[in-house]
Amino acid sequence: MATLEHYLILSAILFCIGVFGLLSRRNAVGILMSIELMFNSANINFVAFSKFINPDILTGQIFSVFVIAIAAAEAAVGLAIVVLLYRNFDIVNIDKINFMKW
Amino acid sequence: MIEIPFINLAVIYPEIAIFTASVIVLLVDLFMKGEKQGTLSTITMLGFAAAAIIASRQWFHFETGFSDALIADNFALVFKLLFCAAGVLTLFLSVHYLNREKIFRGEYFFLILSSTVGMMILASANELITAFLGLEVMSVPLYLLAGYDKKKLLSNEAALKYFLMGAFASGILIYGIAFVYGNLGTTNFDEIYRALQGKTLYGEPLLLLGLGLILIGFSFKTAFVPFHSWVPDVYVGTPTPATAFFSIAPKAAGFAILFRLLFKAFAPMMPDITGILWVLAVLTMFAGNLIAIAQRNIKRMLAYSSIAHAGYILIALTTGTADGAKAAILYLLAYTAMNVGAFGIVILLGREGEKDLSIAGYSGLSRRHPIAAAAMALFMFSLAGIPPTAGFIGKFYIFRGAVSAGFIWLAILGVVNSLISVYYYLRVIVIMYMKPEAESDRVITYPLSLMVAIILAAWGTVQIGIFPNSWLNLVRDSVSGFF
Amino acid sequence: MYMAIFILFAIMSIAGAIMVITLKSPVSSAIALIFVLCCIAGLFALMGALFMAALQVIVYAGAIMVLFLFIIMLLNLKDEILGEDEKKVTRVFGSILGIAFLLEIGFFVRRALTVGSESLMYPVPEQFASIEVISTGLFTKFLFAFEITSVLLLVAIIGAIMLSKGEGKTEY
Amino acid sequence: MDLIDIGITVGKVVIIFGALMGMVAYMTLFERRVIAFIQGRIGPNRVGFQGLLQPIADAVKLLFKEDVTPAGANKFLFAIAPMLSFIPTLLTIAVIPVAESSTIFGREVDWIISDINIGILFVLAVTAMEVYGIIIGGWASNSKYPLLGALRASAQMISYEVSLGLALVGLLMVTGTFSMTEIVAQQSSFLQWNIFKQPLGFLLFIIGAFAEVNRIPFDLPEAEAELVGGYNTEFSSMKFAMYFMGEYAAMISISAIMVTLYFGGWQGPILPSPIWFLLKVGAFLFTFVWVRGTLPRFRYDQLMRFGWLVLLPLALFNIFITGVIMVL
Amino acid sequence: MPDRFAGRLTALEMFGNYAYTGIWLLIGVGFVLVTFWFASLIRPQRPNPTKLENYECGEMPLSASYLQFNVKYYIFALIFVIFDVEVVFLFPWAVVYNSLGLFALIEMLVFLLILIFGLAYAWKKGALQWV
Repeated sequence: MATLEHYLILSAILFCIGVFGLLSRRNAVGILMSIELMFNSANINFVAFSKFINPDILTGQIFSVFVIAIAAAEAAVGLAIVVLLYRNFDIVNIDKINFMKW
Repeated sequence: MIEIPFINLAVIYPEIAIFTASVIVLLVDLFMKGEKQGTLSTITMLGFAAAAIIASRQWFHFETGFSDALIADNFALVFKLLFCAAGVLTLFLSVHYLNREKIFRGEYFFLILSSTVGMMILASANELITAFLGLEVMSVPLYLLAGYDKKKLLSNEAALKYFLMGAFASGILIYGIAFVYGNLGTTNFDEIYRALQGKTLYGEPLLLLGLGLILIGFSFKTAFVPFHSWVPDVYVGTPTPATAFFSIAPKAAGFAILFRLLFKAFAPMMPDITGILWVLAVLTMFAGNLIAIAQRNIKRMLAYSSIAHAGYILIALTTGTADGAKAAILYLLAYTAMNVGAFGIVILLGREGEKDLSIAGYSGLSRRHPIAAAAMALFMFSLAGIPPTAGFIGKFYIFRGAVSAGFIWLAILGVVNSLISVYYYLRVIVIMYMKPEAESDRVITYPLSLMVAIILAAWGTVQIGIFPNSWLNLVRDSVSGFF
Repeated sequence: MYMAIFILFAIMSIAGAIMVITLKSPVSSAIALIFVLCCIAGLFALMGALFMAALQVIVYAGAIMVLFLFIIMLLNLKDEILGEDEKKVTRVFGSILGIAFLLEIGFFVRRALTVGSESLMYPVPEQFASIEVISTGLFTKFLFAFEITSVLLLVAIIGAIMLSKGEGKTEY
Repeated sequence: MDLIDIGITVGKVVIIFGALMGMVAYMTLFERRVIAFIQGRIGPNRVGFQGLLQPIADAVKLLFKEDVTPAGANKFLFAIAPMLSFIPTLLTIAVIPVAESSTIFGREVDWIISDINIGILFVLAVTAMEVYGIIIGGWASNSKYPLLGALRASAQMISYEVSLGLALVGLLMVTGTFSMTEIVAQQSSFLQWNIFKQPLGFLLFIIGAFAEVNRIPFDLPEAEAELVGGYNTEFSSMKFAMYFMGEYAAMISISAIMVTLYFGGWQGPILPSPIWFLLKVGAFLFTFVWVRGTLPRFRYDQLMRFGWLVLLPLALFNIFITGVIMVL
Repeated sequence: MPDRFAGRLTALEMFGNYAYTGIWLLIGVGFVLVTFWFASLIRPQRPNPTKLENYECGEMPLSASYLQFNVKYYIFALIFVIFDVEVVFLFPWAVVYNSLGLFALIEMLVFLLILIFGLAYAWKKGALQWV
């Protein structure tokens, strides 16, 4: 039987991969996809918790509905910004932007 | 038949007012022909005014509603008033600037207003998911505001940077919320408080992880060191009035939710995380102040100074007492006034295309533009915390709160930081008053709206500095019912 | 059997996620992400959260990823050159974070072994899969969150159009 | 669960799958003959009696065709794209009850592959995935016309997917369940068909359905005159056949869905239930062909404007009206 | 007899109808793969450079095939995403509509009204015109 821990570990691994992708990808779309992975791992957590902790009220699932809505809004806005940068300045890779400047 | 919940719309009257204004702005912008800037800014102003009036009339009402997801206690209301003030001041800063840079669009007001809706929700959220949604409603317009100047590379980059950092922070935050939910089975602050009784943070690894991630998430949004790397570039790239807004309102909102989260929901855990907050506060102050010294660009300097000021407020957060919360609110009020003023002068002295932002360019300003120089000097004094200005009063109460709560070292480090900050704030004044005039074809006009903003800011700075009593009463009332 | 299906989905989603962050071609990586999202939907279904599974596929895999693919094609994103020195700092940072999270995973594994694998396995009530329960919560207890979502979506739609629209009337 | 059950299950799957494939095959012939009739031609009538063996001949021809993968195409994606177009369509069939449940070897057999209680959501989820077969196919070809065709097709499909979903919301308000079997059970008599409760909803749904399966008047993605062949220009042999089968299977499955949701499913007097089901589906398939023979093609800007500014508000209006009527 | 299958068939018992969906999916994939495999056995395979060229009405392809396309596509996809989210909120709403009644109607009217402003904005800004 898969238990809560299994789901949590899976989501943690996905979250790790997302964080790593965020730091290692160079184009903004790739980074955005990594962020989607992070959101998804949170979703797995919510659903798993709602199943294993309080299965009769399902708040966890409701939260993940909101998370998906937020992810949609963020993706829309983020991609609009990417389009903007590309149209005006032909930039998609973030290392063209100096991220670590102090 | 499902039972219909008790809603109590009164909790969100200010939000409704602001949101209605934003929708009207949107529709007027869409369907009105010809010159509409005046109309739009009037509507925006009315929206803020209406929200502020509603909020002030709810003082001591302690409304709750929407299944306890929202609460409109004085603490929330004072922040709502602060957002309205920040919004109005930003509006005054913007009108002239938008014309000068030729980037006026109706969406600007819409974004400011909808961002304010998010902040208000954040201030009165009593539940993690509502807070998260409020945070998103606040942040998404801010990303867009950062990229508002579409033709400018810096602005575009700022938007991307802000967005990526913000989305990353949201990801971390929601992951943390998931763990808190998983451990406690609830996200309501009151229920969290109840569920936490008899638990220790270090005995609950999931909770520790969740709270840690939530703190990291909010640290990104409020730009605590080491989660601040986005701040300088975003602040520089964003149109200046929006930068002023960024440095005040979202920060205040972030602190509002942090206070509610740490002082109310996670109050039983507060002793366990004081150490972390202590370190964050010290790092934030030192990094902000030390790096600010090296800056040559006034916007960049103000960006780092805003990080440092967040550090001072973190001291108040670390104390975990009512005095700390009061001092933080007072400081935020003072910071609103003086920072808007400083940015107002920056806009006043700037020229089309965001030129003339180097600090060295202000040399000899006192001779040609004595009023602007004097106002700038006032705001710099206040930011440095020199009496009798608002900044001094704010810092004084923060440090006093820290000392009385037993955080003597923290207070000392705070004072040390104030002294460091004096150096770079005073440098601006020295350059303005002592240095010979630079070769400059700078022509300054004094647009009415901008002057109103600066005068209001100066009034606030002086008022809080010299007559702090009424303000102290305000902040005392604002935490009543909170502790 | 349940465990076998779980492991199957888990391995597929992890492999897919690794592909998302390592594949050079953005289109391939987006398709890998679609695959991951579908696997996660499968996991939701496995947990009995059918509505979530459907939602995941409809919105995430079926709408958001279309947007991603459109953008990738619109911008004609080239293959990415990974593994250059320019992002060394972030790579190190990423590895540290990765290790930290792996430690966290190890912690969970240990806890999984000590707590015992059956202890958290409540019998799933009949209504777990029921959409009515979700709807009831969504439209009563979390009513405000639901309404504010529309504000968020409104802001997103307006902001995105504002940013991506050209300056002229017809220029797109 | 024993051998008989397994046998029944296998038999059910084989029958439904076989029937679907047969319908796909003969749908092509049916369409060609009907179109020919509408246009005053004869159509294929040489292979077998009245051309009845024509589909088989077509299949054999396609099997023997060389499979060309254009240079520069992404081989893997090029290979899976046709599958991605065909399999989602196939999946929708799984949740449609095709006949009354009957008793075989003393066991109750439901004539539905999987009777899940979120049938409608499942259909929508699978429909949402259909777009990828087209996008990926067009992109992987590494060629201009397919890419343009794919983008057009996907933009069109997503535009009408919203209206399709909203049309179903109206239906859901009336039925209150996502389960296909329950929806069929609710429409036990002619007057209880959902078409009478949701006339506007059905109209919206059928328009959306035409757009979803890229049929005339919404067949711009394949507009021969403008885009050569649309997204499947570069595909040949079985890959092309797979797209083709996908399109016809989509037509059949969407007809079956319409029958199930709005026209009482397999229910009907006197005749056995599978016959009723086939008759109703056949009527819809005929409509598809008939419309193709009659209507001209939309212009692309008209298509998009119609989708967003007419269908979407109408669908919202439908929900509003349904809501008001139900409250009253 | 049942014993031999007991271990193997628990999935069907456990997930009931959902397992059938999986089986149906496997059958579909299997069918496609078998067809492809069979076709690859009997069909000729004689590629040459001309044959492998992209189809461009018989002409030689002139430019790279990945042309830039209209931002319009993005805007439609964007509006689609937002309204798709709206649709998935409508589904659970529709299911409980009968038990919540007028209250649900008002809730959803507010929600839809807010989003319709977005649609109006898109329309007025010309984002929905395909020219």
